[in-house]
Amino acid sequence: MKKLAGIVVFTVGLILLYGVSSLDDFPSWGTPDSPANKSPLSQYFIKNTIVDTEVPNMVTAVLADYRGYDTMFETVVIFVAGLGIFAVVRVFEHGGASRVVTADTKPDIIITNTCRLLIPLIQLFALYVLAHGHSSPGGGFQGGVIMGASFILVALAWDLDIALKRFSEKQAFICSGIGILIYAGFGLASVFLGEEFLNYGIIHKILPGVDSPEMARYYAMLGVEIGVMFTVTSIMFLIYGLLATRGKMTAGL
Amino acid sequence: MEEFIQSRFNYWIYVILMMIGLWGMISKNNLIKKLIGMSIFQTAIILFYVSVAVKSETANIPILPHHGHDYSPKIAFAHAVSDDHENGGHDDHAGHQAHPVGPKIPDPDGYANPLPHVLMLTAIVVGVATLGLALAITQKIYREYGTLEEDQLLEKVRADDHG
Amino acid sequence: MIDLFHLSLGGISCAIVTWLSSDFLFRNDCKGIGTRFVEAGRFLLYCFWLLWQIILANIHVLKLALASNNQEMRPQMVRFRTSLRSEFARYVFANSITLTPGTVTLSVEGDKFVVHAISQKVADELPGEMEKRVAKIFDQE
Amino acid sequence: MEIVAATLILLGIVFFFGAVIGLLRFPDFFTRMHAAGKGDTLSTVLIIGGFILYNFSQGGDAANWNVLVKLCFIAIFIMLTSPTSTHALMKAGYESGNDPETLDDEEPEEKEENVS
Amino acid sequence: MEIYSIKPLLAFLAPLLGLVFINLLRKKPNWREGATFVAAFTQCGIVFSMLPDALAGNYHVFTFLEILPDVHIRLRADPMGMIFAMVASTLWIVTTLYGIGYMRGLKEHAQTRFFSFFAVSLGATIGVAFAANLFTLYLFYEMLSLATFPLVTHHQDRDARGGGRTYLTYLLGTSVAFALPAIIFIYAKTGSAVDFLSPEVLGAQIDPVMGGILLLMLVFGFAKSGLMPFHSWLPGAMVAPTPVSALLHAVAVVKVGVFCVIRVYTGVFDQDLLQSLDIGVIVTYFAAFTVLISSLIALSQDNLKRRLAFSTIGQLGYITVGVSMLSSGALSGVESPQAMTGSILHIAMHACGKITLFFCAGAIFVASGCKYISQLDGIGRRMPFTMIAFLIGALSVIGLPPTGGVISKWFLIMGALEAKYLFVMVILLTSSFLNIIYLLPIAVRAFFIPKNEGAFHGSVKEAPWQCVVPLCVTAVLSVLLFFFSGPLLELCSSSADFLKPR
Amino acid sequence: MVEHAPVLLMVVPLLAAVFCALLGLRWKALCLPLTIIGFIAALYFSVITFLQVSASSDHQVIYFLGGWNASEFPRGVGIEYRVDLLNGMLLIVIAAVALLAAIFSKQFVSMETPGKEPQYYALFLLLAVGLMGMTITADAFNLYVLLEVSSLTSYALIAMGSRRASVAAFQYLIMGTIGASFYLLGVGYLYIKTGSLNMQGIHDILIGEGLLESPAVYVAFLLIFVGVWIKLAFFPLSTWLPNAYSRAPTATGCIIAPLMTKVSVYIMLRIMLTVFGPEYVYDELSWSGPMVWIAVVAIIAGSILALGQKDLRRMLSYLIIAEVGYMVGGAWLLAPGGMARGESLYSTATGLVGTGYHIISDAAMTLCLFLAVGAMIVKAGSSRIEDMKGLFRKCPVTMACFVVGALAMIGVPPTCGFFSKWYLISGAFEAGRWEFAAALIISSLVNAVLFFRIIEFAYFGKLPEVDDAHGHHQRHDEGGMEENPPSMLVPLVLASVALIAIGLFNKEIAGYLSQFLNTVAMGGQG
Amino acid sequence: MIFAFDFIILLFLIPVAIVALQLKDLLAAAMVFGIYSFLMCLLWAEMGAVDVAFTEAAVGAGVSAVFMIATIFNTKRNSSD
Repeated sequence: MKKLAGIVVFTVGLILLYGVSSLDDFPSWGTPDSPANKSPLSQYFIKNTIVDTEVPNMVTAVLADYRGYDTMFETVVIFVAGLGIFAVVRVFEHGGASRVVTADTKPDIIITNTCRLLIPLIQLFALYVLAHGHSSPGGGFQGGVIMGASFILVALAWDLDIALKRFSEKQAFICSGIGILIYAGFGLASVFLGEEFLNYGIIHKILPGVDSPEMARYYAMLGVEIGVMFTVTSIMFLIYGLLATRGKMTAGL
Repeated sequence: MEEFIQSRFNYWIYVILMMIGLWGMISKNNLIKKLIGMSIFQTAIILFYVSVAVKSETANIPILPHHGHDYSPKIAFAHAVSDDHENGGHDDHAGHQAHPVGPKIPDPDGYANPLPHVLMLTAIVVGVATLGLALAITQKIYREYGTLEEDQLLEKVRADDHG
Repeated sequence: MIDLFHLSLGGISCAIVTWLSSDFLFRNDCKGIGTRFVEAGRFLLYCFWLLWQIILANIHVLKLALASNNQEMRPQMVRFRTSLRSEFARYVFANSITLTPGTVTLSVEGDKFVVHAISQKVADELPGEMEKRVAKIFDQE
Repeated sequence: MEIVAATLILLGIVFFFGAVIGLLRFPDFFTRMHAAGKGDTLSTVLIIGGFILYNFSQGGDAANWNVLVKLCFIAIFIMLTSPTSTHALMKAGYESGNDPETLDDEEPEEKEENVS
Repeated sequence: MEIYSIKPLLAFLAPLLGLVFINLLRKKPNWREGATFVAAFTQCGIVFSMLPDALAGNYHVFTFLEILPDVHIRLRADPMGMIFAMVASTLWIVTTLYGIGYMRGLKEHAQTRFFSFFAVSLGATIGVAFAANLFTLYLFYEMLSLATFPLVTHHQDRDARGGGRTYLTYLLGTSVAFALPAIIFIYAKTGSAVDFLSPEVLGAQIDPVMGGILLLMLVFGFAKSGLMPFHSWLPGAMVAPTPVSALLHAVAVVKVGVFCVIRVYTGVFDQDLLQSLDIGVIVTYFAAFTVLISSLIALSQDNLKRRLAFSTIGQLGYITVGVSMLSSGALSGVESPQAMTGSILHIAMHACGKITLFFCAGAIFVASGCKYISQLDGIGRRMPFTMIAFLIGALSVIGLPPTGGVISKWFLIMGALEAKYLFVMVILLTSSFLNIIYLLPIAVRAFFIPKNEGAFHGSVKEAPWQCVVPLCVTAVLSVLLFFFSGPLLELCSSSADFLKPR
Repeated sequence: MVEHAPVLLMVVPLLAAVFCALLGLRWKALCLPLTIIGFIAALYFSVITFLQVSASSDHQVIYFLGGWNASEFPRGVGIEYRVDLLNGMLLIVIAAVALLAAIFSKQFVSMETPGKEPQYYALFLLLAVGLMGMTITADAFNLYVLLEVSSLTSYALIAMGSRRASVAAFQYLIMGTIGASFYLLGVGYLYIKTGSLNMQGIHDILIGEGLLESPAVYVAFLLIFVGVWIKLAFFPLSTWLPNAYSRAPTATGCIIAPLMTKVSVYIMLRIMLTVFGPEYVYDELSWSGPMVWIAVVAIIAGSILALGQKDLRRMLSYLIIAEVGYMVGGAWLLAPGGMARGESLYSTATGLVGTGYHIISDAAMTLCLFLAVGAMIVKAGSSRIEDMKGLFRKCPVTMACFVVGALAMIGVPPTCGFFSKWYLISGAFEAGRWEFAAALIISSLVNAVLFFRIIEFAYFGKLPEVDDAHGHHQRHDEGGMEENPPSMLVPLVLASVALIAIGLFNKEIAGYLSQFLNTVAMGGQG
Repeated sequence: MIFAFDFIILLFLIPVAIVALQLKDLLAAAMVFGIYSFLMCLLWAEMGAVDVAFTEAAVGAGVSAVFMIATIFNTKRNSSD
C-alpha cells in the first residue's frame, strides 16, 4: 500500500514537473508576459474595476461582482458545511445527558478578562474588515471568520454554554440562512428589476441617493458581503460548537 | 541555470508540497493525518495559483491607491469598452490619445493579476469547509469505532460486514 | 476615504458591537462615566511606569540568558495573597506581573497568587510596588 | 527621526535575540517560557514603535495617520494578549503535571518536556 | 401490394386486451376464462380475415413508430407469417380449453397469472409472425422469452427454478450474445433493420466472410429453434404445466425459433449473398446432427414429456435443415425450392401432431398422475380417446399417412434431392425410422400390454372433457391437413417466392 | 421571467433549501413540501429552458450572470451559463430524478436520520442545485465551486447514515477531494496558458494560438481528466464508490447513485468537447485505443465484481462502475484522426450519441433500481439478496418496477437500456472497436445473470405465512400482499414508466444529441 | 518582490510540511500545520496576494487549526504514524 502510494505520488509529481519545467512553454514565475497575465481578462479587471464598480480593491470587485455567482456558491459551500457537520455529528440527548468532562471547566480570570477586553475589539475589527473591504484587503468572508472567531473565543475562554447564550444554535442557523437570502436577494432584486441575476447595476433605480449603476454596484457589493459575513460568522461558530462538543452542544472545550 | 531555478522555483516547491500532501493523504494511517495532508495538498494548489498571478518587480498588490475619484467613470467606461474590443485590450495608449482629457487608466502591468486571487479565496473557503466536514466525519467515526487508525478501522468495518 | 458613507458605516459598526458585547466590556454599571475616565487616565500613567519596568526586567533576563553560568538563575514559585479587591484590578496586576520578564503568574484563585519567578532578584520584588500602584488606579488601597 | 526609528528597531531585535538565546539555554519549560513569552513583547513593541517613527519621518498625510493608528492598535493588542497567552501556556503546563524546576531541587538540564 | 391496415396490430393486441380483462376478472374464474376465449377467438378471427388478401398477394401492413432512426416497428401479414399466425391462433383456442381442464383438474395455483402470461405469449408470437423487419422480430422474440418465463416456472419449486434458469440463460443469453450484435452490426452497416421484403439491402453492403459470420450469429442467436448446442432449454422447460409445453414448447416458442431462422434465410440475406456463403453449410451440418442425435436421445428417455421434447428438437432440425440448404450453391437458379416449402409446411404439420401428443401426455397426467412411459402399460383401455389421438399424433410426427406430416416430409426429402444433399436425405429417413421406434411403442404398450402393478390407480378414467375434446380436435386436424392441404401449400409456395429475384 | 429560467432553476431550489433549513427548525413538517416545491420549480424552469434551447436557432441559450455580457465585455469577465440540447435534457433529468427521490425519501428520512429532517432536505436540495449548476455552467472555475457544493453535500448525506457509512464517506471525501483538487489544478494549468476561464474561451485560445502541442496543456488535460475520472469512478479510480453508495442511507443512495456519476460523465464529455475540443481529444492525443480498452476492463471488472456481491445495493454499486465504463468508452469511441480527415463529428459519432443517451437512460435506470431496492429492503428487512425471498407475492408492484429496471439494465427492448446499448454497440461497430461491443454484450449477459438471480429469489422463495392454508385456492394470488405506501410506489412506478418512455422516445433524444454534436462540430470550426 | 524572502519561506515550507505529517502527537502536528499555513500566508502576502493571505491567516492558521484541535481534543491525541 505504501509502495503504491509512493508510486502514485511520484508519478503525479513527475507529471506536474513535466508541465512546469518546459522553458519555452510554461511561463516563468512572475513574468508579466505570461498568457494569464497578458490576457484581455486580467487586463480588463485591472483597468476597469474602478470604472465599472468604483471599488479600488480589484479582488473584492471581481469576487463580489464580476464573479459574484461564484461567491454566492462559496457562501453556499460554507452553508453546506455547516448543515453537513450538523447532520453528521449532532446528537440529541435530552434530559440527564452527561456533560462532556473537560480538563478545566472553571474559567480563568486572566484569560476571561483579556477576552472581555479583546472581544469587542475583535468584533469591531471584523466589521472594519467587512466595511473597508472595498479599499483594502478584506471583505465579507474574512470579516465573517474574524467575527466567528470572536464568538469562538468566548466559548474557549469561558464555556460553550456562555457563548450559546449570546449566540444560540438556532440563531446561528437562522443567521446563516439569512446571509444566503441576502445574497440571493440582491440577485433576485436585479432579476425583478429586469436585468440578469446579480446584475447589481440596476439596483440604483430603487436605491435612494444612488444615481449611477457604478455606485449601485459599489453598495450592492457591500450588501452582498454583509450577507457572506452573516453566513460565515454563524457557520464558523456552529462548526466550532459541534466539533468541540462531539455534537452535544453543551459545555465542551 | 540560476535563471532557470529562479524562474521556476515557486512551481517546483509547489509540486513538492503537493507530493507531500498527496502522500500524506494516501499513505498515512491516521485519519487526522490524512486531513492534514489534504490541507497541505490544497494549500499547495493555492500556492500555484497565487504564483501564476505574480508579476515580479513591476507589480503592486491589486488594490488601487484610492486618491479620491480621479477615474472618471462615465468616460472611462465607454473608453474601456471600445478599447477592449477594437484593439483587443492590449493598447491603452491609443485610448489616452483618443481622450485627451481622458481618465487615468491603471497600468495593467502595475498590478498583480487579481483573478487568481479571487479564485483562491473561493478555494480556501472550500478547503476549510471540506476540512470541517471531514473532521466531523472523523469524530463520528471515532464515536462509532473508537479509533482513528485506518487499518484498525477497516478491520472493524469488515467485522461489521460479516456480522 | 473619509466621507459620510464610511463614517456612517463606522458608526453603525460601533453600534452593532455595543449591542453585541457591551456587557463584556463593562460588567458592572455602578461606576459613573467620570470615574472611568479618571481610572483610564491613571492607567495610562501606570502604563508608562510599567513600560519602564518591563525594559528593566528585560535587560535583567537578557543578562541571565547571556551569562555564561546560570548562577543567578533561581527558578522558584512565589505564593502570596493580594490586597486588591476587584477582579479587574487583580487581572491588571496579574498581567503586569506576567508582562515584566522574569515573573509569570501561574494562577490566580481568589486573592491567592501563584507566581513563577526566574531569579531571586525578581522574586524578592513581589508583590511590592506594583501592587500598590495598581491599587492606586482603582482606588483600592 | 529615522535614526531613532532604526535604533528602536535594532533594540527590538537585540531583545528578540536575547529571548532566543534564553529559549535555547534555559533549563526547563517554565524558564523557557519566561524568555520566549516576554522577550518578544517588548521587542515587538519596540519594533512597532520604530515603525511609527519611521512612518512619521515620511511625512504625515492621511494615509500615514491611518497606518499609525493601525500600528498603535497592534502594539496594544500585543501588550494585551502576550501575557495572557504566556499565562495560559504556563498554567496548562503547570496543571498537566509538569513540575517546575524550582529553587529546592536543582535538576539536570535535559528534562523532557511537552511543548504544548 | 401492401395494404395499410390495423388488422395485424389488432391481432397482436387482442391477447393484450384479453390480459387486461383477465386481470380485471380475476375474482371470477369463469368470466376470466371467458375473457381468454374471447381474446383467442378474436385473434383467430382477425388472422383468418386476412387470409384471402394474403392469398391474393395483398399484405396487410401496420407501422407503429420509428423507434430508432430509420427503424420502424412494423407488422406485416405476409404469407409465411400468415401460416404461422394461423397455426398459433387456432391452436390457442384449443389450448385454452385444454388449459382450463388441466389447471382446474390439477387445482393449480396462480391461475390468473398463468392465463395472463399465456395471453402475453400469444401476443408476442403473433408479433413475431407478423414482424416485418429484423428489429421488430427481435423485439417480439425477447418479449416472448420473458413472457414465457413465469409460465415455465409456474410451479415455483426447485425443478421449476432449475428449468427456468436454463430456459432464460439459453434463450436470453444466445439472443443477447449473438443475435443482438448481429442486428446492431447490420444496422451500423446498412442504417436500417433489414425489411424482410428487401433483403438485397444487406447484400449490397457486406462481404461473404462477414455475411457468413452474421448468418451463424443470427441462426444460433435465435436459439428457440433448438439447434443442437443450444437445445437443452427445451427439455428443461418441460417442468412447465402441460398446456404450456403443448402450445408453447411444441408450437409457439420453438416454431418462433425456426420461423426466425427461416426469416433470416429468406428475409435478411438475399439469394445471391446466400449462394456465396460457404460457411452456411455449417448450419446444415449442425441441423442434421441435431436431427440424428435428438432422436437417439429421445429413445433413451422414459419421461414422456422429455421424450416428446427431444422429438421436438429433432423435428425442428428438419425445418432448419430444409431452410439451411438454401445457402448451398446447389440451389442456385431454383425458383421456390421444395425444401423451403417443406420447411414452412412442416411448421404447421408438426404443430398439429406434436400438440396432440403433448395434450395426450397432459391428459394422462391429469387422469392418472403418470409421467413415465413405463407406467403407461395398458392405459389405452382406460383412456381410449386419448390414446387413439396419441397414435394419430405419433403418425403425423413420424410422417406416415394419413396425416399431414407426410406432405411436409415429402417436400423436405425432395428438396434434399434437389439440392443434391444426399446425406441429408439419408438422415431424414433414418430419423423417421427412429421416430417410429420411440413413438409407436408407447401407443402399442398402452393398448396391448396389460396393466402391471403399481403403474396407475385402478380407477383411472378419461381426463375431464375440457382435456379430451381439444386433443381430439387436434388429432382430427392432423388428419384433415393431409386431405385439405391446398391453401396451406399455396401459402407456402408464395412464401418460397420470396426467393425470387425482385 | 422566462429568460431568467436558466438561473432560476438553480436559485429557486437554493432558496427552498435555505427556507427548509430555517423553517425546519420550527416546523419539521414543512421540509418535504418545500423540497418538493423546490424541485417542481426546478423541473418547470428546466423544461422552459429546454424549450427555449430547442426553439433557438443555434440550439443554445446563453445566460450572462451579473450581466457581464460577452458582446460588451471580454468573454469570461463574468460567469456565463450555456445551455445546449444535451445539458438541457440533463437538467430535466436531474430535476425529475431529484423530485422522485425526494418524494420517495419521505419514509426513510425520519427513520434513518431522526431529528435531522430539515438539514437532510436542505442538503438534498443543495445537492441537486450543485449538480444542475455543474451541467450548465460554462465557466471552468464555477464548475469547480459547484462540484464542491455537490460533493460536500453528498459526503454529508452519506455520512449521515449508519456507522459504516461514515467510514465510506471519509474515503469518498479523501478521493473526492483529490479529484476536485486535480481538476482545479488542471484548470490552473489551462489558465496560465490561455488566460481564460470560460470553457469556450479556453477552447478558442487553444485552437487560435496553436497550443495543442504544449506540454502544459497536456498536463492540464491529464490532471483534469484524472480528477474527473475519480469523480465519476472510472474503473481503477473507483474504489470509493461501492462503499459509499452501498452504505449510504437509502434515501441518499436514491439521489446520489443516479446523478453523481452521470453528471460527472457529462462533465467529462463537456470538457472533451467544449474545453479541449474534439480536435485535441481525438486527433492530437490519439488516446482512443487505450481508453476504450480501459473502458472494456472497467465494464468487465465492474460486472464480475458485481457477480461476487451478496448485498443488493453493493451489487448495484459495482454495476454503476460498469455503466461508467460504457459511457467513458462510448465517449472515446471516435477514431483518432477523424477530425483531421475532415469527417464531421456529426456523422461519425454514434458512440457519442450513445454516451449522451446512456447518461440519461442510466440516470433513470439507476433511479428506478435504487428506488425499487430501497422499497424491497423495507419489505425484506435487509439488503442481502437471500433475504429477498417471496417478495413478488408481498409487493408485486414494487417487484414489477424492479423487473422493469432490471430489464433495462440487461438491455431488453423497449426499455431505454436496450437503446443505449444499441447506440453504443453500433458506435463501436462504426469505429471498428469490436472489443467494446463484446464487452457490452458480456456485461449485458452478466447483468442478466445478476438480476435474474434476484428475481429468482424474489419469485421462488416461499414466504412463511403463505402456505397450504391458502394453497390450491383462487385467492392465492392476493395472499400476503403488503404493498409499500404510495409515497414510495408513485415515484417508483413513474421511474419505471420513464424507463420505457425514454426507450420509446429514443429517436427524439438521439436526434437532439446529434443536433448537439452538430453544434459542437460547428463551434469547433468557428 | 523580494526573491530571497520568497526563496527562504519556500524552502522552509517543505520541512514544516513534512514535520506536520510525521509528528506522532496530533496536537503538535496540528500546531505545526498552523505554522505551515502561516508561512504560506506570509508567502502570499509577499507575492502581492494580500486578500488571499488575509483569508489564509484567518482560516488556515486560525479557524482550521481550532477545528482540528477541537477534534483532536475529542478523539485521540496520539497517532501510530
